[in-house]
Amino acid sequence: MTTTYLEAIRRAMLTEMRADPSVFIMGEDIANYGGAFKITEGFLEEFGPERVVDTPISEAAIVGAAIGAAHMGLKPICEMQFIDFIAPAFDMIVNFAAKVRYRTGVGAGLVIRGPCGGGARAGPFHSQNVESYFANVPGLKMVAPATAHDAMGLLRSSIRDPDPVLYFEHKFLYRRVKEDLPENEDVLIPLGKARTHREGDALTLVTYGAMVYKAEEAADRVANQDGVEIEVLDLRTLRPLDTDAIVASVMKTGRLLIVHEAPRFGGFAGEITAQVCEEAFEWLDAPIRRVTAIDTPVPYSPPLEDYFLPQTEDIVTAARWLLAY
Amino acid sequence: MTTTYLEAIRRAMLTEMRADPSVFIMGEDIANYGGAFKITEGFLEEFGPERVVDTPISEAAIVGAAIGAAHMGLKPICEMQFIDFIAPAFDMIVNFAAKVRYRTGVGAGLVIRGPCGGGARAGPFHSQNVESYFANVPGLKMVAPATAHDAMGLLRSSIRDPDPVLYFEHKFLYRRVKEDLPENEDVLIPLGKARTHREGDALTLVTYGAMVYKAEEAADRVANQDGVEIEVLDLRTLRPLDTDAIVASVMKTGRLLIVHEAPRFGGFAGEITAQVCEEAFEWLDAPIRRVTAIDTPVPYSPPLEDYFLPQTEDIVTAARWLLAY
Amino acid sequence: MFRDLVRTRALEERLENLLKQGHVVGGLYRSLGQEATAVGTAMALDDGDWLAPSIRDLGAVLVRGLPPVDVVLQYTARAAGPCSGKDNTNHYTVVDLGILGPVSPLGTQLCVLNGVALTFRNRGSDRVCMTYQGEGATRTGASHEGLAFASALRLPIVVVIEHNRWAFSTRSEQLAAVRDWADVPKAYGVPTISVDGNDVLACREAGVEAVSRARRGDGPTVIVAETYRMVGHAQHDPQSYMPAEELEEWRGRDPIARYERYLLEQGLITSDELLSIRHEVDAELDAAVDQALAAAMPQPLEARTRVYDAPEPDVTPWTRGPGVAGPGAALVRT
Amino acid sequence: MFRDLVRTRALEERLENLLKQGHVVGGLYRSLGQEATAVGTAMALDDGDWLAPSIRDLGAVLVRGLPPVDVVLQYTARAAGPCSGKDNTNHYTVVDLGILGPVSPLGTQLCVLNGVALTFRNRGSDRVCMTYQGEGATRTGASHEGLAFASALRLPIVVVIEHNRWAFSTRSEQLAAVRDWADVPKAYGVPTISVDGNDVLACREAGVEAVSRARRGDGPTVIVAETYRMVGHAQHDPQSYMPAEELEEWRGRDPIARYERYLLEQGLITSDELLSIRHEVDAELDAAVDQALAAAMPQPLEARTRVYDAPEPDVTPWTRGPGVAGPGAALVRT
Ligand SMILES: Cc1ncc(C[n+]2csc(CCOP(=O)(O)OP(=O)(O)O)c2C)c(N)n1
Ligand SMILES: Cc1ncc(C[n+]2csc(CCOP(=O)(O)OP(=O)(O)O)c2C)c(N)n1
Ligand SMILES: [Mg+2]
Ligand SMILES: [Mg+2]
Repeated sequence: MTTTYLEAIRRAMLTEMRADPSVFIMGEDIANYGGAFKITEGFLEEFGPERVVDTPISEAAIVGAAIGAAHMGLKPICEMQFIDFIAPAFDMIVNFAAKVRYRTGVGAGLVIRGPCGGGARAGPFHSQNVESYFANVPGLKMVAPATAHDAMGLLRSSIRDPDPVLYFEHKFLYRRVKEDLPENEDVLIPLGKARTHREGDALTLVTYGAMVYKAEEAADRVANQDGVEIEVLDLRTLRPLDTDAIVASVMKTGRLLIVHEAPRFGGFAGEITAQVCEEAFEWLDAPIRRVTAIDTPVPYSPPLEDYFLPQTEDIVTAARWLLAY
Repeated sequence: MTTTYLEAIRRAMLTEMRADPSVFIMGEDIANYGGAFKITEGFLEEFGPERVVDTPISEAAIVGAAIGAAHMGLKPICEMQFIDFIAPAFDMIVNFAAKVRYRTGVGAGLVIRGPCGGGARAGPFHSQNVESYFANVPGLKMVAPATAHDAMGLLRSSIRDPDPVLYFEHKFLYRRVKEDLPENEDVLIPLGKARTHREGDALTLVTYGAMVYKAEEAADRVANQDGVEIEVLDLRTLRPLDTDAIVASVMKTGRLLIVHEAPRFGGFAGEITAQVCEEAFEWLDAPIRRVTAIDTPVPYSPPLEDYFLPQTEDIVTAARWLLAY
Repeated sequence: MFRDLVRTRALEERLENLLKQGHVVGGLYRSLGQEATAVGTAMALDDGDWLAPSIRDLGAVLVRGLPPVDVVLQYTARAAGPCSGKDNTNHYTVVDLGILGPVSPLGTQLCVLNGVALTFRNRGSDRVCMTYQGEGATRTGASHEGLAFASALRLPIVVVIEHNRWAFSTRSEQLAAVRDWADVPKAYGVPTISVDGNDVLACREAGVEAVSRARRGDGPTVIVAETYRMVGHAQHDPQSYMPAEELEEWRGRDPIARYERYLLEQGLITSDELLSIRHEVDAELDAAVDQALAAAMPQPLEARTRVYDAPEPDVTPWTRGPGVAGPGAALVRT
Repeated sequence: MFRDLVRTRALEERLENLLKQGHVVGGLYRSLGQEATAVGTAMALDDGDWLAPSIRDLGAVLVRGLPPVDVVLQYTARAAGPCSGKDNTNHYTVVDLGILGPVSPLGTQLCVLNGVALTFRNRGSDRVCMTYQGEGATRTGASHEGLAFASALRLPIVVVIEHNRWAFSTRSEQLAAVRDWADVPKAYGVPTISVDGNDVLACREAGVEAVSRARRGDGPTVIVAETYRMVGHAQHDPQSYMPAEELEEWRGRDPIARYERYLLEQGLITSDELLSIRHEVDAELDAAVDQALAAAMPQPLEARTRVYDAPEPDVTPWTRGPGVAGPGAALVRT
């Protein structure tokens, strides 16, 4: 069955909610309306208002209620209308959800999910990638799928996970990514495992989210034009990070390029670089490089947003620089 | 005049408030009471309730009011009673203060300052280092002084800065650091410049905040016992980062150790590592290493907190490993 | 005032067309049916006062003097727009006109406007501030902190709650146990004025009363304007959840038709004069649209400017195409 | 109830001594003078109900059955304490007793308790939740979102606002224009009960009324308890800002002395019985202190456990002493 990325997210929630009555979802405009992106359309009818809860505009209250419900054994999913609106819940996530198991022994297995990312001409507040705001917060897990298959399998695992998971779905992929996903296939992908999106031996390109496709495009172009194969590793889970997979690939290729859509300074590439330096320094035949957005908010006007976002051409340039090193 | 780190912060504000009537301060319990750490004691009497403003317990409202006042040409200082309480203002800082100049052309020159850091047996919510929560947010500057001299000079520059500055004062240093600071000396230190705390040629140790003292202790021990000189670079400003100074030192020593008090994963060391990899890879004679807190919240009980925090012994071990590499 | 009501609606109609034609690329949130609230209350302000519009307050911004061409330049993401193409919808701050733009996260704008009001108070000025919030936005933590802060510090500020029955798809009754929104300000010791938000004269009157209080130094006032959102939340919203009878009922209370009737009945204006206002507005707005569409988009490199108050943008190597080589290119040890 | 009042005060006195002796290493926030609010209201709860104490609600926690020794273990940072030494003060969550601990950032606890109440509601249980907030904490965004959420969803929850006149050094009148704190819940369409917070019987009565509403499914209630903080904010606060006359006045309303008088006057108890209760409490608490001080501090390596629900803690090389070598040590290319 041809399934979009969006439909995969929807099906993951349907599957888990049908299988486990303790799974429920809260958010703004998710019940009556079916969500700003219509991901939960029909959920209210199937599961009733107790399990599909329209809330006031209050992200901290939503996440807070999820923590309490998780303490009681429920499995809450919180929808942020846009992931940018996770910011008003920052304190609740960082200081309550992330720390509560460590402090008290009582965990908070919950999922916070919402549309992230640019390319939709949606301006500074509907386009952000927020993973780095939470990267230094022990107690959280973070997921950023690129394919429909992964979106489904990782969301199901996230819902089952006993700890708080931030699940970033890239809105640019919602309807653009289409895959054949068997209707009844039990897709369940463990958190913390990267995926080799494209095999290669000349250079390791580590990325995640929507950038996987630009990386692939760049790798194909380099393969066609230069006859050299780039390995594209899709992290899928940002925390726990699959350091083993990254290190193994770098040991094979000797070169590392990291690509992410968030701005450069303080971005997630830093942590990857640090870990590779620690664990595979001797295998590096060239400096580790990163291609990222520039260090600004996400601008609105198309020429500006296009300049802001990393483009295939940038990746090709960086890859060639590394290959020639 | 012997001046503590705390007194230096106080004097910086006094100097700026006396010189410039547009400087004012807002916070909880700062006027009548003089602040939880008594940094603003006497300010109300000297400057009056218009410029020393006790507020309700509402960090978002405090930072918000500072943005508006900055738009009007005032120079606000916001005190967070503990820097941990910056979290409820996260949205206001990241989405309003940091982005407003870029979006609208109207800047928000303001300072948010408060006590950070561990070692005071204050538990998970009065001990955090929050710099990494903000590291991926273009538009912000971040300052973390280690000495009384720097605390004074950097705070004065932060107050004068036309952009939002997060100023992290380490509570462990408040009364422990004492320096001779001339009463009338015009200490004014530009943001964005690191300081060589201790010269050396065998290894570059990059750090900031309270860790400067543990780094120094470790360097002294290695010098005494191994006869090798470690260069300790105190970043002082985290953003803009003084990449030039770091790179210059690494080009001299060929080895880099980064030490910070925040947890390891997603910590600030990542960005430093990435920049050094990009700019001085060929000069590295050993992997870049980091000594940090462990990946947990800050625990309360003394044996736990001592284990959590990076200790001099850890730094010595890591330095020796690098030196022997 | 009639002219501003007409300008508001007509300008939004043009923006809607531009959206359909692909010239407006972000979202568009209309104030159809509730124009009187913004226009009427904003009339109460004087020179030097500040106004912080919410998403449905184009009318207030026009009253404050923002030229329609700036609005079109903004929505069409042009370099010459008030945000230079860097932000969308009504997110502009224009210091000369005393306009403080919102950000998307609801509620925070009030907190920021408090700082403007605080500056007035500290400088001994009698200028005042006015802002708008949907009833949905009042549920945010930031809105609460903002109103409590304004009340505690007795700031010269007027908050207009636009109770238009919907927060996106969510009915206000469904998601707040408050029956009368005029009760909300009681939690802050702030006086309330309830007003028919579709009666532009009543809105102006409420505005004048609230603004005078603030100007006298008597602190904040909340105006609760009862109105109705006559379209979906945004242009992409099919609004199927909105009951047809309710829409029909409120159509009968259309604020522009109503004020037009009043003006004619009172003999304050003739049909000819009304018509010529409409023609003038059309001409003004057509010209604005033409001018905006002829204006240039920003240059890509402009994306890098204005993050900090710095003369030169940061160089961000390795993110841009072939022209830019990383400094590392030169950093091979020799 | 008398016993719980006495236990609360006596236990806090012991904690104060332990602080002076250096056994309690973090902060200590006393409820001196306001013990009746927590003790009285908590009496209204039944088995299976949940309670979320604020910093000055030791009394409520003791009523719910937390053994005093656990309190001392917690404050002295022992491994056997309810937080295993990982957090301080009253930050413990004890599922078996239905106690949901706070975190330091004020206001958020109410939002979390909403989730417990939501679970009760969804499971068709008639269990209820009760929580406490200082009047200062009600100014936070989280508190507002929490109460609005509880009201919108009609959750079975009781919020006790402890109006003790101070938020740290800040007088409640100084920093909120609200005159009567009973007005606050009006913003949420939530009924209020005002009560003399130093009258333990009145507090219990208010608690019973509010709890019954919640149990019936009629949604949240706010109890505003008027009381007074008889000491500084924390043990490190010299409290010089507190007017002596006001303290004197409130000393006359001491809730324990008052209830003791009542019991004696009504002939409900004899002085001898009162004395023997005090002796029993002393014995209980002395034993608790001894037991706690004899207990072990946590092992350093325990710092690494329990971040996630994982059998093994993450290894964090290069942060710990000589014993632990980084994996990089082995990673030299051969
Ligand atoms: C903090 C936050 N959460 C969610 C949103 C998404 N959102 C935008 S407008 C809106 C509804 C606003 O309703 P209301 O405040 O009543 O204003 P109206 O649209 O009716 O004018 C929502 C949920 C947001 N902008 N900010
Ligand atoms: C968000 C936040 N900001 C600041 C603080 C610091 N703080 C701790 S207690 C307190 C005063 C609380 O007053 P109130 O809520 O009235 O409770 P009381 O101490 O009177 O019981 C403050 C400001 C905090 N804990 N959380
Ligand atoms: Mg509305
Ligand atoms: Mg209080």
